[in-house]
Amino acid sequence: MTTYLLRRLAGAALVLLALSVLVYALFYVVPGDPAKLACGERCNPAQIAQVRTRLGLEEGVFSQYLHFLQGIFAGRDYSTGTGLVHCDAPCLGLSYQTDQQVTALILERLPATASLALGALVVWLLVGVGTGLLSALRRGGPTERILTVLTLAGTGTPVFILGLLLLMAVCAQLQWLPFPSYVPLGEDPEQWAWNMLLPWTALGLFESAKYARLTRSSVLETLAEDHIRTFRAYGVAERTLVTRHALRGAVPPVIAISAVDLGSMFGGAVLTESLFGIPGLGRTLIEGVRRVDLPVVVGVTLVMGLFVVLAGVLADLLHAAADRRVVLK
Amino acid sequence: MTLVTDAPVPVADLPATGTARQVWRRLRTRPAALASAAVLLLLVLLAAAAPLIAALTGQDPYAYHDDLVDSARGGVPYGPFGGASADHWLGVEPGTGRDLFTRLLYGARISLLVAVGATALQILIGLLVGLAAGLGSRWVDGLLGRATDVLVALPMLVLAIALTAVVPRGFPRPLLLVLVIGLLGWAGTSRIVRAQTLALKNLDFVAAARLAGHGRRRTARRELLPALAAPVLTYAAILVPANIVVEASLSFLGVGVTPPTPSWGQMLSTAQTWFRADPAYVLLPSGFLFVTVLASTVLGDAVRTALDPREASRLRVGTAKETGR
Amino acid sequence: MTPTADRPLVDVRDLTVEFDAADGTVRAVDRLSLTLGAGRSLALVGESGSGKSTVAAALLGLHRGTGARVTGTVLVDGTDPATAPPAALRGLRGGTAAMVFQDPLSALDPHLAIGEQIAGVHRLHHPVSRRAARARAVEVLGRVGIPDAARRARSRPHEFSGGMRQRALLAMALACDPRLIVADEPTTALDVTVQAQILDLLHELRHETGTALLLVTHDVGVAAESADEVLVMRGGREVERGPVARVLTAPAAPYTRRLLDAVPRLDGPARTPAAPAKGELLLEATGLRREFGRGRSAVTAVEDASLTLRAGETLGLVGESGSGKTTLGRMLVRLLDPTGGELRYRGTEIGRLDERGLRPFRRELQLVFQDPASSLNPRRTIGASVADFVPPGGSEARVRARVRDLLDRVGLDPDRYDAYPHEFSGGQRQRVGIARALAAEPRVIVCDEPVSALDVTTQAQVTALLTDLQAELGLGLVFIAHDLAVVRRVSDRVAVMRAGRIVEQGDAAQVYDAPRDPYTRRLLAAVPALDPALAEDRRAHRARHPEPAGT
Amino acid sequence: MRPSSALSRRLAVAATGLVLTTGVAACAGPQEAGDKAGSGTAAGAEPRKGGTLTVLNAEAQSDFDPARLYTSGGGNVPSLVFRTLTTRNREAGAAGTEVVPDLATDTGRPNKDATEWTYTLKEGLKYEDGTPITSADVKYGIERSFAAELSGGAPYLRDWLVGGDTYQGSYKDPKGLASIVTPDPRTIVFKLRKPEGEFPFVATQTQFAPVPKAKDTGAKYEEHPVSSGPYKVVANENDGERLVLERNEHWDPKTDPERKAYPDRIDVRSGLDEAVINQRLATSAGADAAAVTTDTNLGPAELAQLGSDQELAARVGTGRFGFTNYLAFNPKVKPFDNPKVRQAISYAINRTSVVNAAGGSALAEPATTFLPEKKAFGYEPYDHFPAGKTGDPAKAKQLLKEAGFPDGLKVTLLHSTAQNRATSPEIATAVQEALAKAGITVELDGQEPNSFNEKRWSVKDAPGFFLSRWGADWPAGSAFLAPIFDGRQIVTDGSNYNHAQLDDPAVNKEIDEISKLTDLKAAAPRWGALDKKIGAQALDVPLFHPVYKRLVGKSVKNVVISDWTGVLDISQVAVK
Repeated sequence: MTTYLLRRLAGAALVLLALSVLVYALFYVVPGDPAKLACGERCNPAQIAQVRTRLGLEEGVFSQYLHFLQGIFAGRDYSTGTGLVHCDAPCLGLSYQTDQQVTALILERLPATASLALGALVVWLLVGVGTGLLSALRRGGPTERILTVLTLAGTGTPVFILGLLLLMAVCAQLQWLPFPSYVPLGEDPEQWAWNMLLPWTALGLFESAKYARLTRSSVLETLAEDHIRTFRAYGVAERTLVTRHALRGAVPPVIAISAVDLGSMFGGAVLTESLFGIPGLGRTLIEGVRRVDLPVVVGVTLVMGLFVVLAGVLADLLHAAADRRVVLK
Repeated sequence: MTLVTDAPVPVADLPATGTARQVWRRLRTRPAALASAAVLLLLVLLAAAAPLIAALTGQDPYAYHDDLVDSARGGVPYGPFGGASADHWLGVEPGTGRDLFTRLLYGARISLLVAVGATALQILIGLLVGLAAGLGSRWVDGLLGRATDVLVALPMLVLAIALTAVVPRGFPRPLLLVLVIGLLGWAGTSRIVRAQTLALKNLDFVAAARLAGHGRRRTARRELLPALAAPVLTYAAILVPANIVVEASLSFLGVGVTPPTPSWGQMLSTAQTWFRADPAYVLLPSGFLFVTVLASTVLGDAVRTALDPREASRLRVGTAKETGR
Repeated sequence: MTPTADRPLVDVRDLTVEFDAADGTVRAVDRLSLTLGAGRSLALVGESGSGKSTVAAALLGLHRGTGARVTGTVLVDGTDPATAPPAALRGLRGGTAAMVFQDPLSALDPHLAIGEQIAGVHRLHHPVSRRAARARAVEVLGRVGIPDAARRARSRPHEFSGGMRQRALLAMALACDPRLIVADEPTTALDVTVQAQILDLLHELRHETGTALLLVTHDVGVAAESADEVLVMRGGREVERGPVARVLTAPAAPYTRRLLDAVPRLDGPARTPAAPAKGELLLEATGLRREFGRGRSAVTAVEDASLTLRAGETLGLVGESGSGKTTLGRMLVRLLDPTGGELRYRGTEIGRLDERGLRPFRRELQLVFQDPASSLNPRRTIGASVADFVPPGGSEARVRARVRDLLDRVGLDPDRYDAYPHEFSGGQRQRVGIARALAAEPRVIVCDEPVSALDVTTQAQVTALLTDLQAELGLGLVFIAHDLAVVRRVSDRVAVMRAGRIVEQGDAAQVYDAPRDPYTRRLLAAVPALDPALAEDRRAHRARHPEPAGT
Repeated sequence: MRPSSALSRRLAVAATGLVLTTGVAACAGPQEAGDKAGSGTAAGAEPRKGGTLTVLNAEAQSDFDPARLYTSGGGNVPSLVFRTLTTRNREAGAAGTEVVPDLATDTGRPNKDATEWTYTLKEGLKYEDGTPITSADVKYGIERSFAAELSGGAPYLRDWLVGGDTYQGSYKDPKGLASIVTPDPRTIVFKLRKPEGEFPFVATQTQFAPVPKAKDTGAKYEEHPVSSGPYKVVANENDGERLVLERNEHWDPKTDPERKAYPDRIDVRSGLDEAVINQRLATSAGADAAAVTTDTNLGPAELAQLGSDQELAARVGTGRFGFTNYLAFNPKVKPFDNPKVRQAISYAINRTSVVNAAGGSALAEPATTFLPEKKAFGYEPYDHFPAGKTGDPAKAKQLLKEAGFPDGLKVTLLHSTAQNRATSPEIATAVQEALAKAGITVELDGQEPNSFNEKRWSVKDAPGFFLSRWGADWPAGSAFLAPIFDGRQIVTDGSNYNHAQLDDPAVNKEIDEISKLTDLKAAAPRWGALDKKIGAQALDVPLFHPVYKRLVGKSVKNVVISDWTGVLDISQVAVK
């Protein structure tokens, strides 16, 4: 177990290092001059040069990268004009465009992304695993076919269409809910939940077809296993067989895929966040890319990498918990 | 290497058979599979014959018809059903009056091409990485696993924009999309291949191949690849429609195909706001996309069942790059 | 309805079971009738495909909903499992008749604690509290000889050994207080010593509770040990039926006789030993050792194994599962790297060569695998699989001719070159495996349990083939098996392995007739005898020298 | 003038990276004089104080420092917090293009040649903390806007003030700018390098808002800028995505006749999807009934819906901001050096298709002149190369033949991939289709916005043919024409907007002459005449002027849309 954790830790460090190098390298070729953008459209060359110096862009890429690493481990100081601000380690730098500390920016936006991701997780687990179970129980029948078509419709519709349809139906046409605007959980848990309901649904539905199919097939596969025959031969009812025994077979793959999806969602579900106005990391990332805001892009990418790795570890642990035969090493 | 990746994938239960004829015989008995195959075939044919059909119907997918749209009302087509008429069977595009039917067919060319091309690339990379991870040492395996993590976390948009900037002008945009989607979306495939390989390599017939004194590469090619075909092919059936949606999302983010070339994704992303004023404009590309998703899923399931009767119900689910959110 | 004295507990008349298969209908059971009185025991004996398990399943109505067509009547304690309403059927299953399955690992839910599984089943048939059910589970686990049952009840199946799992399955049956136990190959996956313990336990429990037993087995020896009556089946039909002593000692049907003749016996004909030390010294292993895993979790599979093999000689390697015999065998052909020790092939040290260095020797050291199904690539024709092993250099036509030749040599139709493995029976596939090994023109063949997956009649044919080939080609043969009788039939010399070590090694006659190591003696004593009377004696002997459960 | 704020339809972030302020020019669009102004919802009812006004926006107010904002007339939301020396007249229609006093008692007193402007502050002006506003604070506010930390504002101060070109800002150079003098706490004098008759327009920009030196926190000031206007910032979250303003008790309405400040509270929520904003305003349920947007126009799809819904149509405000979208030529690149080629393209263009691509006739008006159709700009109609409604391919072919391309021509058109209906693929495609009829094959070169802008704003790398757009920083001809056609404004190592790289001494001289006039009414016709004269050279092909149509919530009253901004003035809106 200790070996396992140590190995994953080393792996995580490697992943993050590789990611940051890769993003720096990619940015080297991305068009757009951050200094010009930060300066404004009608800047003269002298002003642009000043801004460039201020952002530290006149240095070579390599030395910029070293400073970035230094910030992560030791923190950095920045001038606001009127004074110095210390950006504590792990300092991901200062946004080129908004002068905000990237670490603070990410911390500010993480809760929204986490809210979205976790809630969507619940939806796809409920809807996906639920319909998967139902179609396993009713396999071959019309129920299964209808469910399959419905869940596939969710997957085959891009979220920017699906989400808008939901908004139009629920908020505009039926007016069951007001149009969602993000309310932080800490501010008002009830409002938070109501306002996140549609984004969760849209994203959850988009993902749930996968889980429905996964659950269905895992359940069917487990039902074909020998131990199910044992319990059938001892008079256990079919429904109990599914819920008590076969469902367990579906748990490990659902956990594994969920964890991976959840991890990658921490880089943000861009389209969902934009459509529902959720101030999350996905939008931050896209804005960063559009504004050639390297520190923001590197920061968000690293957070995403971290969560991908964490999700992997979490999945391993959950899998080991769900299936005692698994030994982590 | 992480166990996560092993969990969702079944240990290779070796299929009883794998001959093409038997697969076909099993497929033949499934009407849904046949219908799906027919639908997909029809789509491919329609896409391939798009220029011919355009010529036959006398409609150019790029020709503007300003007289068919109501300029004062945002360019909404005159008439019901998105301006459907004898000339324009499925109506015209708002704003431009371009013929929707031919645009959908031309769009199918790009969408299918990009999706299939990206899938091929994903499968190719996934196979190589998965095999290397499965057959290599623990060290290689761990390294490749981390590389997969990196790829999952790397934002597709960044790569798309960087690549756009690097490639020479005139580089075909569909190919660029294939590269972007393909280069970032192989994680799922490699995980499946790796898990299958790990399971397979301990099977006796793979060990037996060593006794013949042949090298590893030949063993991988002759013994492993055929056994990987079933899971990989069926996974591809899931990847193709997923990639169409990814293409749509990239279009929506502004890095799709270049106009005036249509693609389903490009059409969907411009159609987004139109579904009240001109529902046909949204429903048509959505419908085509949905039919493709449905047909390839059903066919994929059926092919897998046919290839691997014992593994019938096992579904491989993608953790491909998710940009569709 | 309670059965009366004249009304048997199980009454099967004209049972026919048919399945739909890819190529038409398969009739698995064909107009079979049988009866079994309360407290009596009946063994259904037959080779694979004889329909014996199908009959067992029919007793519990397990064909319902599977698409199988069941005709004829089955009455178990007056209930027809094929037509009973669901509630009655669930009562019958477990409550009246409890099934004990083969392969205890897969027959238990891997995710749930064993005690919990037993308690759950118990509660289905006895309206008691959870706590009481759990107590009952512990009680029956204790009864079947699980030490420290209260604690072990919380373990999951993978934490049990094979024998303990089989005991747990028996406990599950016991927990329901059934009137009939249907045991489908209950000991097939077990080692002989464990098999003997389980059979003894079954015997004991029946005597104690008066439960009837329907035993399904391919092993005549197991039937001899456990049943009052025997019903021999073949192709879904009854071949012969009668009291066990009569059928085994004086079989009426020719098939029964053939079956009995094919069973390897410890007292059967032994091989005449080859003239000692005549052939060339092929393999020489000294102090071979193999560990799996690293650090604290390392497990030593083989320890200090030394042996020699000469051309024209057969070395038998016996041991129970986990004894390290397969690991040793694979090291001998260098499919596994030895962790320590030396391995010389014709004088050259090959134990530490890498894959490239091994190339020149690969074809000369061949292995015949235990499972003929998994050792052939299901997606390639058998011809292609064999052709891979033909030394390179020849034209395609010549390779093909050579493969056809080999197929012919091992008794297969050369025209089936392009057939796929699944089109063959188990025995035929094993012949392909042998042809493949021969194709490489080897000097040494290690046969790893080459016949244990085969029916007895096939076993005899395959061992005969191997012996013939060896004599003809002057091969050095290592014959690995858990079945002492089979080994005795083919070996010149025998090595007995236990827990990774070779505990005894010597000429076959000496090892079998005058075993020096107590473990060898125990092994020999555990082999089922075909004579029910002898079986009774042996059982009594084992009862006086008990071995701890859980081994 | 800022060439556009990217109203990128979606994730929008500033394709152009504009530090643009919400609302302002970005969204602006003038309004046809009074006829529709205020016609919205609440026409009848008298506006009253109180309530919360919600603002639903796409773009976050990520910069809220008066030094960094680039606004036309002080911006919309920013103008609620920052008062400036002068401001725009908050009236509907043409009257709204005028400059009126704000902090100052008048719009500025020039010296004779308009190189020196003097302002006197009103009495009783206070910050949100009750401390008095002094002329030194205005001076400080301007000086800090020169600091590299606070870049982003308009270039006029830098270009016009004596010493402005070398000044490094108040942080590096605390001595300040000698060309801004504050003889007493209420007086401030600006000394310019050359005559600038339109200085009062520049004095509306947020750089002219007072900043108390003691409260200046540099780059962090934007988190809580000190208010001089009717509202103060009580919350600024997520990098300006959520902004909550409440009444500033120290603001004295008697000193500020322009801002009505009816609502008690203003809640700005940004980062929203444009389609969603419009649906919310259309649905107008709950808090959205008291909502407006300052940056989101109705798109064509929403417009198509309007026709059938009278109630909805009544809630649409229409306005026009001085914007022109055009095809730009770089005559340094062949074959665009040939005037006949440029003329041929001018004749070939199909403005109907282009207008449709821009959202139809309700959202765009075909343009044949560079100056938008507004009196303040001095608009003078002309159509030198009449292409009719759908183009004149025959005439174009003939010109091409004359130019030496009898077999047609193959050119490349640079455009942006941003979905802004201005420089976007739709427009480019419409151009491509129209030119094809005249035998001109157009290859499209769609570039990601940053790269598009870098190319079109570069002197060295600018392609020969591309889409561009231009909007005025204030409603006057100079703001519109000078940066585009003044040869001395060709910027070689920054952002160049003189795409044609026109350096015509006659044009330069005329620009100088008109700039001296402080009587703007006299100046306007001369700008119009200059436009017409330049237009004859076919240096660009004007395509269309965008029209802004925006929804307001059901209970929103007093919608005032001026010809200056083209959008409703948030300081006038009431929700009670």
